[in-house]
Amino acid sequence: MSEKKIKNIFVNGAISPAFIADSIAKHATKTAIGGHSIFMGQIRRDEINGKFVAGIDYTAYEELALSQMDAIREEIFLKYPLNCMHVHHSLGMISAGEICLFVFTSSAHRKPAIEACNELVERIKAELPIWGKEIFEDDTHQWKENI
Amino acid sequence: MSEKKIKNIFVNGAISPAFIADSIAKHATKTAIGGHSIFMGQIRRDEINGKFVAGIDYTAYEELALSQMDAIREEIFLKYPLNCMHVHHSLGMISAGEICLFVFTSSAHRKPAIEACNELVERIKAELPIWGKEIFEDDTHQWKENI
Amino acid sequence: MEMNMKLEIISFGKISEFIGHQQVEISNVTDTDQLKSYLETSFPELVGMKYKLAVNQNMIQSNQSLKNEDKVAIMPPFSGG
Amino acid sequence: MEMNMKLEIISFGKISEFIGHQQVEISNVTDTDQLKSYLETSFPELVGMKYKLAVNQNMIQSNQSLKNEDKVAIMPPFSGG
Repeated sequence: MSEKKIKNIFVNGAISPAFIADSIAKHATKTAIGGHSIFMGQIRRDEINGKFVAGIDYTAYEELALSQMDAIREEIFLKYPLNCMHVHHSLGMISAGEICLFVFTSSAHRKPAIEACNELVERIKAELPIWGKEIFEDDTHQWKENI
Repeated sequence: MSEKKIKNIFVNGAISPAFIADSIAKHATKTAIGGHSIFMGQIRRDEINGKFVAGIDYTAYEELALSQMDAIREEIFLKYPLNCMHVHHSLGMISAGEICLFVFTSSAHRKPAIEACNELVERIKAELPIWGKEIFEDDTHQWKENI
Repeated sequence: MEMNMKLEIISFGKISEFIGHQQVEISNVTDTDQLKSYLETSFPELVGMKYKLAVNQNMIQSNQSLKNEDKVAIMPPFSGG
Repeated sequence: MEMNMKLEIISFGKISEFIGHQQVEISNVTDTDQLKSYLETSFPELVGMKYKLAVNQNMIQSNQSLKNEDKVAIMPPFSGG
């Protein structure tokens, strides 16, 4: 059996633009790459019944989420000729306007990066055991549901 | 008639990760946004007949490209419910590993941002009068063609 | 013959607001369908909710037998991303 | 009757390697199809190449008449992005 290290996609708190810039900059030495596709999820200050969302508090079944993500990663690498794939998801309280999801794919030509990125976002939302609790500005809450 | 300022998409030289981070950070106050989609084109160090590409020297028919881009921008804003759209393209010599195209779209929900970003990339490549001269490491060159 | 089984129960999302992390010792439960009935009797808030189980970190798609010391997660619909 | 027309010619990409920015004064050319023939005679490298014209910053899709002082761009296939 191969020894496999499961990658941790979780970060505590919001994903900063500086972190994203650093991740992009690291690819400058990978000169076989011709196209990068990025998706970022940002917390909306939605108004629901007259109350505004202050942020979302994310929790996850971390061990299961990481093994699910590992299987998804393998399937995506088999399906698309990618050079790189990076996924980061926030845990804890993320305020409106902050970034909670960062998906980053790279390939020699643009199409595989774009298609893999889209598929990853769909699968992350549908298949990873992560839950978002919308915290309103008056400290009440409701649980988010992906539809 | 409305007074319209045509946006300049052209930047001299490569697009830096710091510029991209700054562009992302500026959206933190736009709390109606839920999803951002980014495409970045990066110069490949392709090997062609035993010679390696050192970089691509971009030129454009700038006035025409900007008016074409302006029309594309209007069409995309009519077609998709976007909050933001940003396009930047390099001119001049861009070295292998550097970023020459940055397309950035944002919307309340993910799908419009993703679809608009993809459509923008296709249209930029097909419709904007921009030319890339591939410069090899031995200073010879060949003109790139989008296929 | 009465069968006794010890299970560890964990829960997430809105279900964690009424089912806490706990060890249960139950009888006459040998598979996940029976466990669901047991849970819905013990925690009536579950009735009518959509939820999935994972046993020892494997998502359960159809009925599956349980064994002593299994760790069962009760999960409402996911909302990551 | 002979018609004389002054045109400004600009070119891009690989075409700029053999057609420089220039003013031309030509006769018996009144539309873009005739201009293409004139260009392909003057610059035989153009023959067999794919290229498009723009007149006064408008892309030309089908034959169009020309007038004195028009600015014509000769453009090989685009390769931005």
